[in-house]
Amino acid sequence: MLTNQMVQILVFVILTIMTLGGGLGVVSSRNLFHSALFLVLSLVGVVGYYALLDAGFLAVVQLLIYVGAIAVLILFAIMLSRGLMARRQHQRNEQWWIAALVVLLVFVVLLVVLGQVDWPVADEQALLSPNVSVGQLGQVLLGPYMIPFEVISVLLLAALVGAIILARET
Amino acid sequence: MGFFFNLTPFVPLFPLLAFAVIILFTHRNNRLSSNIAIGGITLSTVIAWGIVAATIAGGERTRTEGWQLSIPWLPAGTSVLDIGLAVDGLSAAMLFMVPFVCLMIFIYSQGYMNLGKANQDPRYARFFAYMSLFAAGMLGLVVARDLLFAFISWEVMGLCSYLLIGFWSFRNRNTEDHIDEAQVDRAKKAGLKAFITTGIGDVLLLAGIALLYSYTGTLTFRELFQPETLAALQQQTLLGMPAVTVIALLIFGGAVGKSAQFPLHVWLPDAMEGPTPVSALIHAATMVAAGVYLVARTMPLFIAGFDYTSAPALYWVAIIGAITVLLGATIGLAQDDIKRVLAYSTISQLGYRMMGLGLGGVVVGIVHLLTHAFFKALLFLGAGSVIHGMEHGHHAMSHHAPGDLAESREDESFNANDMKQMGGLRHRMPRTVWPYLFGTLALVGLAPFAGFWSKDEILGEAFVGWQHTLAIDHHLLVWLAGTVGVFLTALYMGRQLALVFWGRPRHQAAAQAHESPNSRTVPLMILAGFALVGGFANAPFLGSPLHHFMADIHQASHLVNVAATEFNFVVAGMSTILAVTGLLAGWLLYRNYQAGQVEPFKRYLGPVFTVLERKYYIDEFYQLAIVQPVVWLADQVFNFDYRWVIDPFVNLVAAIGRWAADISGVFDSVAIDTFLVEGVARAFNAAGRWLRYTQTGRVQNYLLVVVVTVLMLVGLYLYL
Amino acid sequence: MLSEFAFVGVLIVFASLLPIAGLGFAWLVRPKKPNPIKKSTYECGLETIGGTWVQFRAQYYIFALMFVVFDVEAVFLLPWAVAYDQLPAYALIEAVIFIAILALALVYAWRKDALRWS
Amino acid sequence: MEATISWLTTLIPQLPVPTARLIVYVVYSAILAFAAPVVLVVAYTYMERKVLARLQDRIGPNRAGPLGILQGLADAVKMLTKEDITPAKADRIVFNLAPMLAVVAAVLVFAVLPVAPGVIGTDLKVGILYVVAIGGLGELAALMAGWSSNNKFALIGAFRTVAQLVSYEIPIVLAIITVVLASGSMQLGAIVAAQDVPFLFTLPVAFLIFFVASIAEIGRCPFDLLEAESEIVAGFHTEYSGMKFAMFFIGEYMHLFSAAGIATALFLGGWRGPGAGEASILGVLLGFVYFLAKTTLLVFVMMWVRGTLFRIRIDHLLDFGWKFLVPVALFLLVAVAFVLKVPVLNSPTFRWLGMLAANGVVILVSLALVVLAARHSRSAALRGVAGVDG
Amino acid sequence: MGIPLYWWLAVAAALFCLGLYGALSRKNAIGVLLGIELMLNAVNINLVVFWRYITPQALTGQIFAMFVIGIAAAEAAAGLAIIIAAYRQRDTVVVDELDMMHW
Repeated sequence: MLTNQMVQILVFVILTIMTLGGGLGVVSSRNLFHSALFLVLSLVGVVGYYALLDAGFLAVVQLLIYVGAIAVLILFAIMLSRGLMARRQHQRNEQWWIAALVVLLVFVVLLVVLGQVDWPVADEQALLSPNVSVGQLGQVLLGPYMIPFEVISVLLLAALVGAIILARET
Repeated sequence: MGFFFNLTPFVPLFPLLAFAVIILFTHRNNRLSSNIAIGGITLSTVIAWGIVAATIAGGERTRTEGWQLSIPWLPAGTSVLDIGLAVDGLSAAMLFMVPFVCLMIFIYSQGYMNLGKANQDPRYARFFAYMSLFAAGMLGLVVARDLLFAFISWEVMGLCSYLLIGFWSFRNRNTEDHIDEAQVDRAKKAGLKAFITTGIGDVLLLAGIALLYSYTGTLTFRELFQPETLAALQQQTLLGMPAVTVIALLIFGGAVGKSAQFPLHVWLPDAMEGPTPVSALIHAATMVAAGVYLVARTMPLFIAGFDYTSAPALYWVAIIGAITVLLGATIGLAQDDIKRVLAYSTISQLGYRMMGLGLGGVVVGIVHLLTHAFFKALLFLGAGSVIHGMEHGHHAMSHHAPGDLAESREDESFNANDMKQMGGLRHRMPRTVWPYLFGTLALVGLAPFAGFWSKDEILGEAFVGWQHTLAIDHHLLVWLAGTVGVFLTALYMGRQLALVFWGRPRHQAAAQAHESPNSRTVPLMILAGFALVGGFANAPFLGSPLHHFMADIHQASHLVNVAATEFNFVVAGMSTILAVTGLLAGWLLYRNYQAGQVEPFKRYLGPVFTVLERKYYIDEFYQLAIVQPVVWLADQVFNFDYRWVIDPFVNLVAAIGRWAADISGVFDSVAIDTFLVEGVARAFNAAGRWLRYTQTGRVQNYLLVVVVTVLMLVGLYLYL
Repeated sequence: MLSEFAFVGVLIVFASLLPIAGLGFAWLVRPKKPNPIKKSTYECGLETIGGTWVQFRAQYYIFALMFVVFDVEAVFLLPWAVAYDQLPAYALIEAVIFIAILALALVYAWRKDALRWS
Repeated sequence: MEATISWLTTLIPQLPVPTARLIVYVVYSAILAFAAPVVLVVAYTYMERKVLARLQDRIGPNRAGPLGILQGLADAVKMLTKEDITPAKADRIVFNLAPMLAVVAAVLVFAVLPVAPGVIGTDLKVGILYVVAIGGLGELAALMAGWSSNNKFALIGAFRTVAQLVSYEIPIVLAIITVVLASGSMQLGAIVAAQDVPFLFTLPVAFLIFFVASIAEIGRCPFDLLEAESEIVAGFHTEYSGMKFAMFFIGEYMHLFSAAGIATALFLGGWRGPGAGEASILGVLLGFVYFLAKTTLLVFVMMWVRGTLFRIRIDHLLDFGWKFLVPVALFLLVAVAFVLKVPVLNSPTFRWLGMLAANGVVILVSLALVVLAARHSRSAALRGVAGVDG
Repeated sequence: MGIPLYWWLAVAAALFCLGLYGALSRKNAIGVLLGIELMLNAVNINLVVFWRYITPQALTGQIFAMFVIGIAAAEAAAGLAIIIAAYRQRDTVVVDELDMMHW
C-alpha cells in the first residue's frame, strides 16, 4: 500500500538523483555541451523539488527561465565559441585537487552545522496550508517589494545593454 | 482660498517638469526651452502667491497648523518611509520670495545668455534646465514636511550648484572668443569646490538626520517638535551632551556648508565663476537661503532643554554668525572683482542671519533672508548688467578702432569684472545705476530701505538681550560684531559705488559701455521697488506683521523667541550713523581714484590689507592643511603598494633568488657537489613561485582563497 | 495531499514510454545494413569540407539575450496580471514604469541595430 | 477528473481514493501519451494533405483505403521499417535523446489542456505559464538534435529554429499576459470559465498576435524557415531518418494540435457552447465536440494559411516579431491594463466594450505607425535613388 | 510534509558544493559559469525550503527566489557576453589564459 509519505520520499529520491547526478555531470563531463545538458537535467530536478514543495509558480518559472532561456543562452554561447568544441582539452585546472578537498570540507562543515541548528519549523497546521496563490505573490510583489520589482527591470535593462555592447560584432 | 493649498505639490513640480521637458524633449529649441522654464516658474509663483494669500486669509490656525500631505513613498519590505509636503507661516513667507526672485532671475537670464544672438551660449537650453531644477530643489525644501524630503531637495540643490557654477567649464571655446583656458579651468575647480565644501556639511546633516531617525523613528517636523519627543531626545546623551544638542549642531553643520558660514564659506566667492544669474540665484533665493531656512525650521531642536538665551547649540550658531559677519565684511573691503565684493557681502549678511537665529529669533533671521534676497538679487543682476555693459564696451572699442584691433584683441589686462577698470558708469548706464543704488542702500541698512528694518531688528534683539544680563556674553558680541559689520558694509559698498559708477572711466571699455536691454533692466527695477518698500512688511511701527505671520509655528514648543523687539532708537541711530559714515568714507576715498594708483585702503592699512586681499589665507590654509595631506596620504598609499612594500617585497624575493643563483654559479664552478646548490636554488625558486601565487591574476585562485578564508572564519566562529 | 503536479509526473513516465516503445518496435522490424557512405555526414552529396564548427555570428546570441530579458520581465508581470483586480490603482503606474523600462530595452536594441539580421 | 475518481469509488466501494486516483491518472495519461498522438497525427496529416491538395486543385491521397483514408497508416508502417542511420561522427547519446525529448515535450502540454468540461489532466494554478515553459523543452530538443548530428546544415538549422522560437515566444507570452490580466487567472479552467464572451471578441488583437506567433512557434508556413529546403536542407533534423525522424514529425503535429487547443482555450472559450457542461455525460461529450470543432477550425485556418502564403525571409521574420508584434503586444498590454482600472467600466459589459475599444485603438495606432514608417522608408529610398541620379 | 527539513538542506548543500567545485576547478569560463548557476540554484532551494517549512504564511522566501532567478538570468546574459567578447578578442575561454590582470 502506497502511502503519501512514501510517494513523496520516492519522488524526492528520484529528483535528488537527477539533481545531484546532473550536478556531478556538470562538473565532471569533459564535453562542455554535455556539461550544459547535465545542467539542464539538474535544473529540471530542481523544478521537481519546487513542485514537491508546493511552489508551483516557482517551479514553472524555473522551467521557463532556466531550462527555456538560460540553458539556451549557455548552449548558444558554447556553440559560438567553436574552439571549445574542436579542441579536446583538459577541463580541470591544476588546483582541482585542492578545490576538491576544500569543497569536501565545506560540505562536511555544512552538514554538521545544518544538523546542529534547531530550525524553528512552523506548526503542523501552517505546514499543511501554505500560502501559495500567485495572486498573493503579485500583491506582495507590487506592495512591499515594489522597489526591488522596479529595480529588477532596471537591472535587466543594464544587463541587456552591457551584453549587447559586448557581444556585438563591430 | 484653501484650494491653493491642494496645489502645493505643483510648486516644486512645475520647475521640475520644466527641467524634465527641456532635458528630454525641447533642448534643441532654445527659445522654447527658456520659455518653458520661465512658464514653469511663473506657474509656481502664481500658485505660491495664492498659497501665501490663503495663509494670510486663513488666520492663525492655518499659519500654525498649516496644511499637510503625506505620501507613502518607499515601501521597504516591512516598513514604509513617508514623504510629505506642508505649508505653514514660515514656508508661506519663503514661498512669497523664492519663486518670485527666481522668476525675475529667469527673465533676466534670457537676455543675459544672449538668446537669439550670435554669441548665444551653446548650452543655452541646458542652462535653463539646470536653473529650473535648482528652483525645484529650493521650492521642495521650502514646502518639505519632513527632513527626508528636505534632504532630497537639499541634495538636488547641491547637484545643481555644481552643474551651474561649473557651467562654463564646458564652454565651447571655438565660438566664445574671449574665453580662455584659465577661465574654463577656474569654472571646473569652482564647481568642484562648491560641491565638496557643501558636501562636508551635507555629510554632517545626513549624520544628524540619521541620528534623529534612530532616536525618534520619525523625520516629520511636526512630530519631532512634539514636547514629548523633544523631552525624550534630551534624555539621551551623546558625546557627553544631550543628544538633541549634538543633532542640532550636526544640522547646523549642514547649514554652515550650504549657507557659507565660517569655516566652510570658501566656496561661495568662487561660485561666481558661473554665469551671473546663477550667482544671483545662489546668493539670493536658493542655495544660501536653504541653510538659514533649515536652521529656522529645526529651531526647537536647537533650543530643546534650554532657554533660548542660553542654549549651547544656539550659542554656537550666534558665534559662527558673528565671526562670519566680520570675516565677510573685512574681506569684502579688499576685493577688486565687482561680483566678489558682493559675494563676500553675502557671506557677511548670512552671518547676520545666523546671528539672528542664534539669538533664538526665527523671525528676524528669516525676515533678513527675505529682504536680503530681494536686494542681493538686485545687486547681482545689476553687477551682471554692468559686466555686460563693460564687455559690450570692450567689444565696441575694438570694433570702432580697426587700427587697434590686433592690439585690443590681445589686451590681456582687460577684465570686465574688475572694478578698478570701471568708473563713471552712471552716465553710460543710467537705468542700471538707480536700482543699483537702491540695492546698495538697502544692503547698507539706511532707512527706509529694506535692509534697515531687518538688520536693525537683529541688532536690537542682541542689544536688548545684552541689556537684560549686562554680562559679557554672546549678545554683546553679536551686537558689537553686527554694528562693526554695518560700518564695514557701508565702507565697501561706498568703495564699490565710487569705483563703478563715479569718477572717470578708468579703462576705454568703461568709456564705451552700453546700457543693457529691457529684459535685464526691468527685473532690476521691479526688484528695486522691493528693496525700497520690502522692509515695511515687518516694520515695528506697523506692528511687525511678519512676526505674527511666522512666529506662531513654533509656539507649540513654547521655546522659541517669537516676540517682536521694540524699535530701539539707540541701536538704529548708531547703525545709521555708522552706515552713513562708512558710505561717505568709502565714496570720498575712492571717488577720485585713478587707474594704476595704489588704492587708498592699501595706503592706510598696509599689510593688513594684503591679508584681507588674500582672504585671511584661509584657502591657502586649507590647501596646506587638508588638501595636500590628503593628496600626500593617497600618494603614500600608492607608494606603499607600488614602490615601497608590496611590489619591492615580491622583487626582493626574486632578487634573493637571483642572488642565490649567482652564488650557486660560483659555488658550482668551485665545488663539485652540484646537488646541494641546485637544491638551494630550487628552494628559493619555489619560495618565489609560492609567494607569487598570491597574485596569480586567476579568478579561481582568488575564489579558492575566499572559500578557504570563509571556512576558517566559520571554524573560528563555531569553535572559539 | 498530493501536489497538483502529480499528474504531470505520471504523464512524464507515459510520455517517455511512447518514443521508447516506438523506437524499440522499429528497432525490431527495421533493416540494419550500415556502410561508411551511409554514415557520412549529409552535405547534398558532396564531401564534407572542414569541421562542423564554422564560425557562427553573435547575432544568434543577441536574440537569445533579448529573449532571456523579456522572459524574466514576463515572469514578473504575470503575478501582477493575476493580482491586478485586487491591486490598487497605483499598480497600473508601477507596471507601466516596469513595462516602460522593458520597452526601453527593446528601443535600445532596435536603435543599436542589434535586431537587424544582416 | 475528480468527477471520474468519485464515480470510480462509488462503482467499486472498496477502492481507496488514492488508488482510484492513480488508476484514473494512469488511464488518462495513457490516452494522452499513446492514443492521442497516434490519432492526431494520422488524422491531421490526412486532413492537411487533403486540404492542401484541394487548395492546389488536386485530389490528394486516394489510394490507401477509401478516399485514401488509410494513408497515415501506410506512412507509419513505412517509417517503422526504414533503416535507422546515425552519422559516424554524431554524438550518439544526445542524437538519440533529442527526438525523445521532442515527443515528451509535445505530450506534456496536453496535461493542462481543458478538452471537455471537467476533463483536464491537472488544472494547474499556473497552467498557461506551464505551457509556455514546456515549449522551452522543444527548443532544447532542436538544439540537441542540431548539435549532435555534427552537420553544418543541422547546426545552422538548430540555430535558426531556436532564434525563431525564442523571438516568437515573447509576443505569445505578452498576449498571454493580456489574457491573464483580463481573466485574473493563469488556470486554464478559470480562463475558459471567464469567457462569457470569448476573448476573441474582446481582445481580437491579442488573439491575432497569439495566433500568428503560434504559427511561427510550430514552424509552419509562412514561418517554416526551420526547414527551408532550398537553404539548409531539412534544418536540425537533416540527419534523422526512420522512426527518429517520425518522432520529430509526431511532435510537430501534436504541437499543431496543442497550439490550436491552447488558442481555443484562451480565446475561443474552450469547450464552452450551448448545452456543454459538467453536469451530465452528454454535456461533457458536447463540450468535447465543441472543443474539437473549434480546434480543428483553427488547424484548418493554419493549413489554409500554409496553402496560400509563401515563406518569408529570415530577416523579415525576425523584424516582424521584434519590431511589430512585440511593441504592439506591449502597447496592448498597457492599454488593456489601463481600461481595466477605469472606474466607470465596472459592469462586465462595459469592461468588454472597453477592452474591445482598447484593442481597436491599439490596432489603428500601430497600423498607422506602420504605414507612416513604410512611407518614410519608401521616400527615403526614392530620395536615395534620386540622389544617385542627380 | 513527509520529508525532513534536514534532507532538503543536505541536498542543497551538496548541490552548492558541486557548483563550488565546478567554479573552482573548471578550466573553461563557461564551465565556471555553470558552476555558479548550480550554486545559485542551491541557494534558491534553501530559500523555498525555508519558506515551506518555517514561514509558510509569508511569501518572502518565494519572492526572494524569484529575484534570485531574475538576477541569475542577468548574470548569465552579461557573463556569457563577456565570455564571447573575450573569446573573440583572445581566441580562448580558458580562464587561466585570461590573465590580463596577472601580476
